[in-house]
Amino acid sequence: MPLDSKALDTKDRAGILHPPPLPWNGREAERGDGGRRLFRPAGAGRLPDRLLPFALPGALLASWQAVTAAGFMPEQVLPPPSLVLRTFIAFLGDGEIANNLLVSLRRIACGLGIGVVTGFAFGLLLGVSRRAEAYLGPLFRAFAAVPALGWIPVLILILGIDEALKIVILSKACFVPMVIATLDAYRNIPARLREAADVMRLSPRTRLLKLTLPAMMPMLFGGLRLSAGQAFVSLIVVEMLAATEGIGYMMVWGRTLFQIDIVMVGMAIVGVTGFLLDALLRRIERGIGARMGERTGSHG
Amino acid sequence: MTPVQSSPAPSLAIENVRKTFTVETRTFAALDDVSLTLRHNEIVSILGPSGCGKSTLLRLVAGLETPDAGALFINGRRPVAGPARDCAIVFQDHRLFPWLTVSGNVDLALDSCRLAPAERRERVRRYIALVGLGSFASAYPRQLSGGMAQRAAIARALVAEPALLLMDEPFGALDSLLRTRLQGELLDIWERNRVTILLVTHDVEEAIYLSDRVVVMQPNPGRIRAVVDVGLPRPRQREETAFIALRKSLLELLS
Amino acid sequence: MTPVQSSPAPSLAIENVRKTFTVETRTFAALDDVSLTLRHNEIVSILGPSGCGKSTLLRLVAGLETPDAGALFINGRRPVAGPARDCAIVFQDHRLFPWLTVSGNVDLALDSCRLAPAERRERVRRYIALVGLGSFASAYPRQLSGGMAQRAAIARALVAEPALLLMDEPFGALDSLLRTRLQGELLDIWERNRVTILLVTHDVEEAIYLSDRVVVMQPNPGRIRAVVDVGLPRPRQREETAFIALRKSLLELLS
Amino acid sequence: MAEQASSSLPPAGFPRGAVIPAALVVLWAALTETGLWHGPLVVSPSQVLAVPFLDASGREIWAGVGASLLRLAAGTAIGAAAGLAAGLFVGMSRRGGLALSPTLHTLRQIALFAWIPLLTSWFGNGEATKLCFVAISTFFPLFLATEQGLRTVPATLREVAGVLHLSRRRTITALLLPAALPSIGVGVQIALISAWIGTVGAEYAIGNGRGLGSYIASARDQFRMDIVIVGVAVLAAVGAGLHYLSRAAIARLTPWNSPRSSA
Amino acid sequence: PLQAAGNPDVIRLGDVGFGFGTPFGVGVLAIADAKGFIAEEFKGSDVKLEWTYFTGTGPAINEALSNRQLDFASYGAVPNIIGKANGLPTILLASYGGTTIFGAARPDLDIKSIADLKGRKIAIQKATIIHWGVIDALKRAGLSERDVTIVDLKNADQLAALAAKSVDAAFGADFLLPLADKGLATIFYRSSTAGKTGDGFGAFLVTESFRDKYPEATEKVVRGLVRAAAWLGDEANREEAFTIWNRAGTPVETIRKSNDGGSLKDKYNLLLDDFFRSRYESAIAFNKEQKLTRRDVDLSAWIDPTVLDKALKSAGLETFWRKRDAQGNDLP
Ligand SMILES: Nc1ncnc2c1ncn2[C@@H]1O[C@H](COP(=O)(O)OP(=O)(O)OP(=O)(O)O)[C@@H](O)[C@H]1O
Ligand SMILES: Nc1ncnc2c1ncn2[C@@H]1O[C@H](COP(=O)(O)OP(=O)(O)OP(=O)(O)O)[C@@H](O)[C@H]1O
Ligand SMILES: [Mg+2]
Ligand SMILES: [Mg+2]
Repeated sequence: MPLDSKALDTKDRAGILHPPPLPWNGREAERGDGGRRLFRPAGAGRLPDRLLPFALPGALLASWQAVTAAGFMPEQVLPPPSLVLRTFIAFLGDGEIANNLLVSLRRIACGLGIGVVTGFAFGLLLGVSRRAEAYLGPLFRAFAAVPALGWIPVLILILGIDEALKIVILSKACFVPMVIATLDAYRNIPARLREAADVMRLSPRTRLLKLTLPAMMPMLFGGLRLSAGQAFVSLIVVEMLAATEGIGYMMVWGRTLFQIDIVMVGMAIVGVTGFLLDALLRRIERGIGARMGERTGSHG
Repeated sequence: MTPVQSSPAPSLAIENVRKTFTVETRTFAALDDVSLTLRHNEIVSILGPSGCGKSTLLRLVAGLETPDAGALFINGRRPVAGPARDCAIVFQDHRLFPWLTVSGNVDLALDSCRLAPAERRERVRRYIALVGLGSFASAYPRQLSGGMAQRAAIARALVAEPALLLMDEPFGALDSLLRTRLQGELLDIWERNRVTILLVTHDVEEAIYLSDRVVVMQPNPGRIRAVVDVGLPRPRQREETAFIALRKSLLELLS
Repeated sequence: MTPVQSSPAPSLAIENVRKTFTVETRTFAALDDVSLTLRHNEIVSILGPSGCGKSTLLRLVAGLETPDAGALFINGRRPVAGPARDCAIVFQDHRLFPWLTVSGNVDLALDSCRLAPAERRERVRRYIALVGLGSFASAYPRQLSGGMAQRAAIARALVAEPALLLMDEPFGALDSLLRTRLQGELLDIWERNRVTILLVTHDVEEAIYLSDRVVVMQPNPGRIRAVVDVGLPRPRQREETAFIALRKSLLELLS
Repeated sequence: MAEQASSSLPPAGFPRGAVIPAALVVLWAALTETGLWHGPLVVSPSQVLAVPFLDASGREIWAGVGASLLRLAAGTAIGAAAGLAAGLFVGMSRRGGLALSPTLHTLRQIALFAWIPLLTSWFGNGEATKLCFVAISTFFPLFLATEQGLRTVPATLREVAGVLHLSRRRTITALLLPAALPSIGVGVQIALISAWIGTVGAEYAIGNGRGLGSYIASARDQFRMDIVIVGVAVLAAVGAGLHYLSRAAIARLTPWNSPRSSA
Repeated sequence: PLQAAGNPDVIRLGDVGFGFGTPFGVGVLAIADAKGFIAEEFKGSDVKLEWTYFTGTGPAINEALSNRQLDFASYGAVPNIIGKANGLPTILLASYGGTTIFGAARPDLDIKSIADLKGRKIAIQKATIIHWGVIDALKRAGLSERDVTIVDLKNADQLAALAAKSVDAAFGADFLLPLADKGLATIFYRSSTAGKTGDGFGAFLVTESFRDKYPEATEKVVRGLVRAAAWLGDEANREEAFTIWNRAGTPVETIRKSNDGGSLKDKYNLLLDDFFRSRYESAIAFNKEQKLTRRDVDLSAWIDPTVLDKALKSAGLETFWRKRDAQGNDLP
């Protein structure tokens, strides 16, 4: 990136200063597209913005097709897109995907639910109480540093190889990012507003609902989305290591069978599912943001 | 003034307070040996150059800072930890919560009061109207002008009807008309609610018009240079000769 | 004043500008049909009640908002997109970057000027000293008092010596002594650098003391009620009868 | 307030964080040494302590940890630099963001370990795969955090940058990076843990070569619970160390974020 | 071309391995490595030998071959058929001998034979030769796959799952034996007692391109391997072989137990005879039946017996092993 280019022309600045998404974060955001319009370059003769997101995937797909068609790569290393698609359709047809996905999603839902709730509570505890942070903080960080992989040998002895193992490992995976995000979000609440709340002597409940939570929201949702991501990672790990069904298992199986098309189908499913999950969380985030505004707006 | 025997302890007592700050490696006294006593239902203004420690003094009273030396007493009780009850502050910057509307922000200050929901709504409405923001009750802080945000912050401080009101240049960003109106409203509230007010201002006229006593501070280190009794009967007239004379002598004290 | 033929286009031309905002579902005009022309090296003040659209007007000139109708021209050129060059603004809130010291913040404004490092350092030092923050050059914004932060913001706007200076209540949080001093400094700079100044204030005296013309605005919708020529020779005396008469008539216009 | 509570805590010098772990170890020792807790898989702390020094297989841990740390450093350097660059690019260039962001966000959703089968089939089971995997594991957290941080830069300050006509470089160094730094800080913490997990995970899953992951995997294969516990403990210790390091570095980088300093 | 007859700079050999730090193999190739049989063949030239022991087993070796990181490899039939079916250009040069498959059951259950597994949950690592061996054993005991629940677990997880009582039995190589010593399992099955056809099997193979480019080097490598196998076949070397294999981390005691009562010469018979072919045919059929491979593998085109024949001849070992018929009985 040309970080050192001298002065900005308006077009460049347009990019740098494109408006932030938070509803309360500043004047331009208010008008929806206004800020963008203000700084939007003329942009004639360039790829329309609407198509930009598809440019890169399109190019990748095209070169993938080209490389495989030309036979540069052996099929067991890079199967042609058509084969991946065929495998995908075949699996879709025989219910392989639906079954595996359902199993995986159920595990994620449980793990995410448990991990996020406990993680938030624990993070808040560490944030609010210095004493808790002093006693439990280091233990938590050590705990966080042991990946799902490390827990499997111990947990498998206690819990066996059934669902309980997977749920516990997934919960732990969601718990950790949630604690970190909660803690950091708590610490980043502006001191100015904290003082304002102090002098108003807000009750713990009001303080939580009106200051702590709203101020933490962006980072909290960052943490939530990270948790969902971590849940997926651990799901794959645990399904790869100790499972007989699920998308992760399907992918390891693809590797065992030396059929990269199955692996790729698995990756695509994991990717798309993750994307949808993330989109869902974003939507909830916006919804909560809006509702928070509404509620207080109609109040009083 | 309040008869002394009814509440023997002063509303606020500041005794030999000292507060130092460090910028880089340089340590200096923002406040040094400051003592001041406010009787109940008294209005005291603080005048002084920028950086002489006015806001710091208010923050100390509000319990947001701890003094390096000396002590502060509200109603004879030392504020043990953190902000005292029944004491509100208008900060120099408005500090509205960006995610709450004007009424949401004002409502917040009633959190520690036990009010019936209907009364609470009514109170919020009344104080928002008082500062002239009636039609902006459901606006978010970013949708307000500078003066409007300041007024919202004033409403937030007044709504809980505190016994001790700390105000840091509350009318600074307001036009003279509005300023005069709000000064009147403040005096009304003061008469009605028997509230003690400690007010920082840069406007000498405002200080004279509102207060029983005016404290003049000086910087480096922040100290009290003089405490001037206003002693004019209320309502005061800005064109009175006594008013103008006092204004002149205060301006001299300040330079 | 600047002879007209030397630069035929006015420094700033605002033509029939309209700006609306929506709060909840209510749409209202913050500015409606506002027209104003500033000659080169002219000082124009804007007076008006809180919420009448003064800051909005400045933001439009600075290119931070786009008008819903009408147009703005700086030196005859329409600001195409975003902020215009050679134009500085003092915001109503200080907007210092919290992670930079005072001198870091001031230095920032010299980014688009090509200056030798030594000269640049010297310039930053000079303007920080000008606003009386010499000993706080390496302090962070959170270590400043309200007035000090405002002064740092003024230094940031002045340091680049812009041709058009927009100031939104720059001296609002300052005590009268400092305010008077900085008004004097501003006039000095204005004489030296031939800068055009558009200034929002609530202080009628300040408006008269500084400006060639005073614009009085009214709210709902924000419009220009009157433009008053000051026409007093400089340096002006606040005690002059003409000054006091003007002050009186402006105050009447405002109410 | 929380700050006030700190005065009633044990003296500052006492490592309070060690209290609970120490208590747990004591309990573990008591249960195993007295034989109250026994079984073929139950080992005592003394057994575990002996592993890295007295046991021939156990001593492999030193080489393993060394190799893992080297791998971690190399992979993180690549991944973090790329993640930061991509995040900055996406966060600062609107069109760049449009072109790159959806793709990266979609790829980001591919759970880390899902890359392993693909990477091994592309790059084999050697160092290339592991480095690539560690790099991916740092790339995405840092990319996400940087982008997120840039999106939440206050609009008021963006306006200032606009009217000051800051150069691209200055806008980045004086506004965007510092404003995004708290978020990037969180990203770095997460990225480091993720990288460490990625490093050990890659070794564990791929198996070949030295490393803490292969060490644990081998121990498991041979049913050596004592060695497994040593491995997992080292895993945790290094992770905690990395976390402290990153936190300290971030605190140092954001002095304006420190609480109001009063002498 | 001219240099085709020359030697490559490096020859890369891969095998399945175990152990800490630098894993080591447990078959003929490991003996060839440890005793330097192949290196001897290249004495005087500056050919370097690179040995990799894969703890990731079958799939890992397939991947390494596909990435051209290996020239020779020795691994189980099931994964190597999977590789071939997916287009890996490999050539079978020799058998790698046999592997004993063990069955371990929870001690608290009454499992004494394969037949007792009916209705039980058993752990195996799927798509390995063990998988083949278990299905085969079930069939021979009159059970079908549907009579048991199969859980796909790796070695270490099998141990843990048994210990946690998540599964009733597990099948695997000799890594299961220490479990019995610790009292966590009882060994109820051992393929060597079930006749010759019960053991696992695999092959030593080379990439097509290597064989075509360096036919002489290929022959030398195979000769080294043959000499290693012959050395192993000498009962006098039995204990030394165990100590070599111990480098993979398996206690000598376990290795001894696992080879109890069997002759190493028979076990490590490298011939590509009818028995080998019938084993492979059976594995190919198994792979198709289990849907492990999508395409057919033509065994006769895959096997190249000429190199082994030449190597045996030049090593003077043509008669060391007896050819076997499809059932594993020695031919006259
Ligand atoms: N982003 C916005 N969204 C909605 N309304 C806005 C927005 N910005 C300004 N307004 C409204 O426009 C009107 C004019 O605001 P402006 O800030 O220009 O007032 P002002 O004259 O500067 O007042 P003050 O002296 O109090 O600073 C106000 O009613 C304000 O609520
Ligand atoms: N947190 C802090 N760290 C360091 N110095 C501080 C801090 N807070 C205030 N100061 C310093 O203390 C002195 C007094 O500040 P204070 O805010 O009380 O001034 P003030 O009288 O309110 O001025 P103004 O009228 O400009 O608001 C100033 O020099 C300021 O720089
Ligand atoms: Mg102040
Ligand atoms: Mg304004």
